[in-house]
Amino acid sequence: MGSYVPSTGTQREEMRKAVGVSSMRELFRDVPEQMLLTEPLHIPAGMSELEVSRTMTAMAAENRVYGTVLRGAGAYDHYIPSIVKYIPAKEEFLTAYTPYQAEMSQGLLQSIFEYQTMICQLTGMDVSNASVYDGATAAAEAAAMCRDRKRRVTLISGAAHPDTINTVRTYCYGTGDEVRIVPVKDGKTDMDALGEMLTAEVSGFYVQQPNFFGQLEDAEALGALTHQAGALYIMGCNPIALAIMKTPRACGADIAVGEGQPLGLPLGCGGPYLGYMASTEKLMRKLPGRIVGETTDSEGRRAYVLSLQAREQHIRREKASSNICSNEALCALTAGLYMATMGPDGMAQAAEQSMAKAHYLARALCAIEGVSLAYTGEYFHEFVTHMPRREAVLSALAEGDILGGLPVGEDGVLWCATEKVSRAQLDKAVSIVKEVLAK
Amino acid sequence: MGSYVPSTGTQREEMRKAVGVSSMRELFRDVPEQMLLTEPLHIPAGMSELEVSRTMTAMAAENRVYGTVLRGAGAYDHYIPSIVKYIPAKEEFLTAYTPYQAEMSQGLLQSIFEYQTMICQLTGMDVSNASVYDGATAAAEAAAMCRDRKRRVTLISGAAHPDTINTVRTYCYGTGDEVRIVPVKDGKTDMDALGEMLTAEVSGFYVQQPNFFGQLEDAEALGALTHQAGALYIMGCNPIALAIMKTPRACGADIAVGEGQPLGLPLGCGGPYLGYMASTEKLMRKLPGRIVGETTDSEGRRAYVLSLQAREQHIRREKASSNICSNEALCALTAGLYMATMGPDGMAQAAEQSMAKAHYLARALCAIEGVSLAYTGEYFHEFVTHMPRREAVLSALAEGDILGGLPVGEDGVLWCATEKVSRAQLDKAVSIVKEVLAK
Amino acid sequence: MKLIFEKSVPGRRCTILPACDVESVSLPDSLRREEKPALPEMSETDISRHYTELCKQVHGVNCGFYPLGSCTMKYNPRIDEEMAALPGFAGVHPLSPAQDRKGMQQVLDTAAEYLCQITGMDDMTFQPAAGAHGEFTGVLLIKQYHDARGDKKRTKIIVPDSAHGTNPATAAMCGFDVVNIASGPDGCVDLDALRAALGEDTAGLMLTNPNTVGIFDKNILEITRLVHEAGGLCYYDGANLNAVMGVVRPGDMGFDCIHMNLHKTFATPHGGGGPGAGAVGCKAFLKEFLPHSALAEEPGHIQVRSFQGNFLVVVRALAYLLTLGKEGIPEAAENAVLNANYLMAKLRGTYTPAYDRLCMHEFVLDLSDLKKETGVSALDVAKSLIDEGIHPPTMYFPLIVHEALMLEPTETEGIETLDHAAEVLRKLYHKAFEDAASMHTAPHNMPIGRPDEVQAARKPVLRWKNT
Amino acid sequence: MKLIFEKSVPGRRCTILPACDVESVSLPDSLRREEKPALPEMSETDISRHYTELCKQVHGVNCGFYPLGSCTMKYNPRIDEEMAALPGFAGVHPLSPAQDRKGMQQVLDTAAEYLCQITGMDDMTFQPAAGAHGEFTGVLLIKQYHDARGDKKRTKIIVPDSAHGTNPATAAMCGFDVVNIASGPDGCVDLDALRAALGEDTAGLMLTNPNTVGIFDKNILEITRLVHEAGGLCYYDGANLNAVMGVVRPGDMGFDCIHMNLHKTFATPHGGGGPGAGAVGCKAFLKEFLPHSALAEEPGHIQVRSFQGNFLVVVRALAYLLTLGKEGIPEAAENAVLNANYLMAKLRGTYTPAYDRLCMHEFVLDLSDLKKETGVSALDVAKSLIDEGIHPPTMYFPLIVHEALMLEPTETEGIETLDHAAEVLRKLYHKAFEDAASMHTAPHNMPIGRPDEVQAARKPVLRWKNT
Repeated sequence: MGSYVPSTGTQREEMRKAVGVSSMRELFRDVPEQMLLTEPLHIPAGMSELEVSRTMTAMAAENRVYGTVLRGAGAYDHYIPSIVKYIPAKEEFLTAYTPYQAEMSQGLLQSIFEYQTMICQLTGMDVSNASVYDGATAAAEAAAMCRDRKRRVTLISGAAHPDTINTVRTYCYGTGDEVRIVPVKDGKTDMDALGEMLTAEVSGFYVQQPNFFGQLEDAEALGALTHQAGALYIMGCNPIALAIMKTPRACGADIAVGEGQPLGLPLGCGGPYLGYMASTEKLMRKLPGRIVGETTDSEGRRAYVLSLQAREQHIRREKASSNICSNEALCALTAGLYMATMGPDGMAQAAEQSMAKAHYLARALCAIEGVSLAYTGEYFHEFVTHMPRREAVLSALAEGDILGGLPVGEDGVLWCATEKVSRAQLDKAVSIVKEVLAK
Repeated sequence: MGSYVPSTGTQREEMRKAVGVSSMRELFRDVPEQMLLTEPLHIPAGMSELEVSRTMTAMAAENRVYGTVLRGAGAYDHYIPSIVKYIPAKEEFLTAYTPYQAEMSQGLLQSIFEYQTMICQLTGMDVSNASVYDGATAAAEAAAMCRDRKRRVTLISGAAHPDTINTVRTYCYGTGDEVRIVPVKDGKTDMDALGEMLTAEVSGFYVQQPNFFGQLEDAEALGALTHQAGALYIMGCNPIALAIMKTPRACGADIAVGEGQPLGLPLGCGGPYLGYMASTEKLMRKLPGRIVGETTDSEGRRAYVLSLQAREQHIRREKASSNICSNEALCALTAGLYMATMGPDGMAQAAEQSMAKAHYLARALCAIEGVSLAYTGEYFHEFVTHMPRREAVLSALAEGDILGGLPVGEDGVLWCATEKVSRAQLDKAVSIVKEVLAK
Repeated sequence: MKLIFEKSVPGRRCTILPACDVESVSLPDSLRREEKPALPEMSETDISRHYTELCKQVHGVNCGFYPLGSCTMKYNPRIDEEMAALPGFAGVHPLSPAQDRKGMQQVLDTAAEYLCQITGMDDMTFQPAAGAHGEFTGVLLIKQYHDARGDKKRTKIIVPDSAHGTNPATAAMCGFDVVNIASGPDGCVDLDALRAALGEDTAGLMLTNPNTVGIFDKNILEITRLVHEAGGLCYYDGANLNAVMGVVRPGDMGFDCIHMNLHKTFATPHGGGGPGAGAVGCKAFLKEFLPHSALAEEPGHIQVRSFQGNFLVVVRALAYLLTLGKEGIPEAAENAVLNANYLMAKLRGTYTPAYDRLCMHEFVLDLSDLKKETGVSALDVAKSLIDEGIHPPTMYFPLIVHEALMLEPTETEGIETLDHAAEVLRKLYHKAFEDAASMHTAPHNMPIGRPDEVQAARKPVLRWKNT
Repeated sequence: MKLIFEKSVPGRRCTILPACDVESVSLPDSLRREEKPALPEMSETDISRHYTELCKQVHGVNCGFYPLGSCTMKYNPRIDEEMAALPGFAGVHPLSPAQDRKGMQQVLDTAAEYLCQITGMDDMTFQPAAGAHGEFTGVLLIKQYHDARGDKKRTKIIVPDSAHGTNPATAAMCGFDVVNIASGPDGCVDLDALRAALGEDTAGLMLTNPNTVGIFDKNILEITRLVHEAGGLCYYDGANLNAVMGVVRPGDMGFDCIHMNLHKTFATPHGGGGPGAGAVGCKAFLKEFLPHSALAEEPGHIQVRSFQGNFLVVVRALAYLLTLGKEGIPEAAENAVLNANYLMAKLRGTYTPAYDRLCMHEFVLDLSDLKKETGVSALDVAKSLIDEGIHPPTMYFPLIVHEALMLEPTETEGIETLDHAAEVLRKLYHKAFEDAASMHTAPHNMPIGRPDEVQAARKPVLRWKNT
């Protein structure tokens, strides 16, 4: 019933005549007769907008939105400023295609150039691309950047996000390259094991900071070790943490990547998210995907264009380093907008408060009999506890409108806190846990 | 804590020096010392955006949003197309002032010109203004338009909305004019009584169509009677009904007014709403408020301006017919957008379905023992029933996520149905009523 | 650009509603309209593009500088919009049972409490839909007060000649005769003129303070004392409250009632002309005269519109009030005054302030000399600003200043914006001597040049017709 | 216009977060960054105006005509945005327990079911984030299939020379050698060339049908039969699915797997380059090779990104699918084809179609003659369109046509838009003979003229630096 075709019956007739076909079906005369569908698709009849709204709203109501979210594990519930929700919905930004025509797209191009600059400021790196799909694919693309003819093995920390490990493995399966997982010791990358695994065939090593268990890695030492072996060093960093945390550049990273979702994107059942990628100037021409560059027009006015396209698939075809074409431009615009709205101080506030609240929660939970931290290292806004009666605890929290941490391992729970959670909400969560465990 | 002042401390110092005052307080040196506040306001400290969001969201959660609304009585729950919600939120439209500077406001002016035209199409009248506050003030302003030196008495049907009656009464209290209420008979304006009340001092008569009880008045006959007495005839019409109902013009109205809320505006706890006003060409220069007119610029290009300003308060001051200045421009834009999105057929569909559903509901309710229609006349999408155990019935409906009709009189309930309510929702409401009354 | 009607195509439509799921019912023939209304027939693509095109021909304060004097065009925060769109506010029927509207009452009560604190009043109504509507309500309080006391002789309202046009118009709508009194040379109330106007027939005084030339009337306590002494009441036109909120309170100046433009002082958007909200506050002795809603509450009160006013505008204003709080409110006022004085300081030496002294939140330039010397009028300068992307100031108001341009930058502008505006204005000043001709026909870079307003008024075309 | 960094003022800020309500904790010095990142410091007014200014320099399909060939720029409905913003979708954690995500599963299952019906496939994944990502996933299905059978000799993927650049790039990313085969004079697959390329080393074929010149390859059943006979699999590049959805199904053409660009065919917005969604469908025998998510499901599968893909894009696509339904889907395809043929018919006689015959949803013009006669290139015509408010067609693609302009109007354009575009294009054709010079430097009315791309590539400036 619904239709976005503006032409009326009369107009279609007029057009059909101008084209010179006797029916709409004749337009498909090139299609072999036996392939044409002879009966309607087995899907329901179209709906009016009111019905679509009813149907989809009913589906959304089958999902549960928690008042308090204490789960992270790759998707983080930070506060999104109102203006950050509003601006990317402007239909100029929303409904444009990739800015191939610079003259008609300066606004988009400039927004990406600004995003690239902010990613550089945040990571300390020299160059950023215009985004890739998410943090996991950013890691996989970074691993590909490191490989050369001789060095084909990628090392990845076992303390990275499982989705990241699996994605890197999949990309390497594609090219036929090998991935080796560096073991984890007390919740962090096993430095000794890494040292042994850094052979001459290793092209790069990827570590996540903070890692999947929330632990802060000794990133500088890992980097030094990697470089000693002649391999490149890739860090996957939480961008909120970067507001206060040592930059990947300062830790020696050659490539910095990460999941940009915390920068103003909603949880959204997992996507769209945003992969950010930045590198040293040396690796600039190996960066995959779109990059916006500044130049001038014939009158000397500052202008922005899609640059360094010689690397890309539409020019290089099978010789391109990546096939990426569409990226997450609107998410990059959103992330840039988020960073501008928060500013350096607001970002630091978000980071510090997330960290403070996670530590508050950890202390309070660990004061309960039977609950203790699984690892001893420094952590940012996530941590793992041993948790007796885990299922009962998480169910009780859910009843209290709280999404508890993610079950990991045999008796572990991976908790997360952000600036969005108030002390009162944390106290409530703790008292629920206490109550369950007191039973 | 929250602030929208961009100046930093350093900048304020710089500005203060340029101005040549020694402190911020010195800026207020004209204010007599004893009046200056010496302690902070007794209101809470400012909040960050996150806290404001939390606080206001908590207040909103104290209101109840019903899945099914069967109450109208001046505020109608029609379906609002998605694009109608989106476009008026564009900050160009949203944050502009009255379009005094035509060259910088053609978009706004054109949108109002289009709205005026649509109101004329809908009502059959010659001219529309750019809106007044709501339906009740539109009625009051219309009554004022009718008065001249000799004719100072306004008649208003007792079957009009009580808020309208009270507002007209208040405006007349202001000018010292008299209002007389025409009695109601079987839910409609008492034609005989009207005939008697139409004396030589009567300036105008206002009738609401459909009236407060949902009944359709014999509007043509009322108009003829009014005109016979030399008075002007004002009709207050539901704009959705007008998609299918005889126009005020065809009923002989000199002025057509009404509440524009059904044209795409949310219930919103009662406002902002929209008063529309249209009249015959003869009364054009008596129409209050802004009116947009078409003209040309020096190059002959079509242009729109605020026109006929000689009637308005900023020119006429105490001789102006109304003091209205700000109106409901954005609501007028929304209403125009709604009418364009629905189109003539969509508007008719909304009207016909609302009517059909109200009749379906009425039939089903009246099939229940003890429930019957209070009035016998034709009705559009509202009707009054006698309802035993009224409070129990409405409570049971509320428990079922249904806002039942409005209690009126001793045992009456004023019901309303719109196209937004499905048959299943109506059936559920009826079965709840049945169940309560069966007990 | 084309009108929406000129883009309409017979038979084209959006598909918004489903087929009817109950038996259809027809209006009797005598009540049916003969032909369907000639509304536009559009696809959603058409609609989207049409309104996007329109919106590109509009300048809002969130898009650029808008120093429109007396209109307090401050930045309209996004969070306020988000809050007003919450289903718990936007989706609630005004006549749902009170227990279903507790949040609505909280909003109204909280906003009333804060605004009473800010104005020094004791009670507040949010029923008036706009500033002028608030004036109407406020003056009706005065009328009811005298009427209730049986004091029938008070038929006059005093209004300074510098007042907004709404003041005298309002007094007239309330059945009062208007007594205009001339301003003194400093733009303030001439006490002698006031004394001369006061008498047994004085119902009240309507006053803006700071006044419309941007000056705080030092004699305010004397003024209100004189009015009260004569048995009248004092009405405060809150249009300029942004200059003094949190610094000094109208209630402490001696005013008995006040309206506020929530859409100016409290940052709710103007929407191209409305909706606004004209909250009215009063001292305790006037409380009984505040308007009520016929259906929702007890009868016997005045009522100025349906239900309880432009509620969603109050939501926005409350979000703003919560944000600023006790420190933010005076901070806003101080910076509004600082910004106005800074901009005036930057222009002094080029332009002539109508009153060359410290101003409050706005100031008036007098361009008579420039006009005499170059022929370039205040209008020409205003129209030339349009080409520079700056919304013109208020022109030719107040009436007591000739060739007036009235600038109100508000506190939400940064120094860069003020510096830029000053630079542009100075540039135009010099251009007036060099190329007056091009300024007479400005603007040049907009979709239209100056429209012919005389033609518009003489041969009114107020609607599109299919020709 | 200024960069956001050039508008930054030290110390300026928005007030988004409250003070911390728990004890603060510090990072150990060894982990702290030395100085804070040099991000912009802005007020909300600054931010609002900056992005509004930016947005005025962007052209989206909802704002105007965008006939960008191979990109299917159809109108993006507003209701789809409203549905994607519902808290029940936007506010849900991807790793919340399955019973809390039943609605999410319903969306994925329903969309999968409908898309399987439309494509003739048996199963579907929504993990790929974009078209090229879908190709990658699809070709990995082929790779896994051969690997699982121990068939190690299949190292080659056949790709026509008219293919999108992503096809060969994808094959390479999956470790295959690319065999390019030349197209026939009609732009279709040359069956002899295909036969010559096929062999024991053939892993599969990647094909778009209709192809990139907008023609449906009549021999499609023979093509897929030949590939299957040689032991390879057939991959359908769904970029052009809009031409045939509901009319003919890739599954019935003999394809084994397919990707779809939900952000083209199913009306989800492109967002200036993304996010898209590249759903991949396959026949039942490939189902076991579809990607999974490491955390959410059983391990041992490939995974192409985190979680379950760009879910909110799938929400939009499902809203669109529900709207169109079984009649609307073929109606869209038919009208896309009708519009393309109509526009081509309007241009024939002025411009030269590269293939002068009935086209599908897009067509290619060959401007070689115009260039020879006037010096005006496809690029010049494209850039001149910008000044007319029309987004240029795809230029210089496919590579097999010289001076190519590839136009795809889509079904959401009305005849008025097509007539207007044809008129503009004809006008430009004639202008090429009269004023070629001005076309060489077009556009003239935009914020910038043609940018120097060579300089951009030679001396890359990829970020702002405070100088």
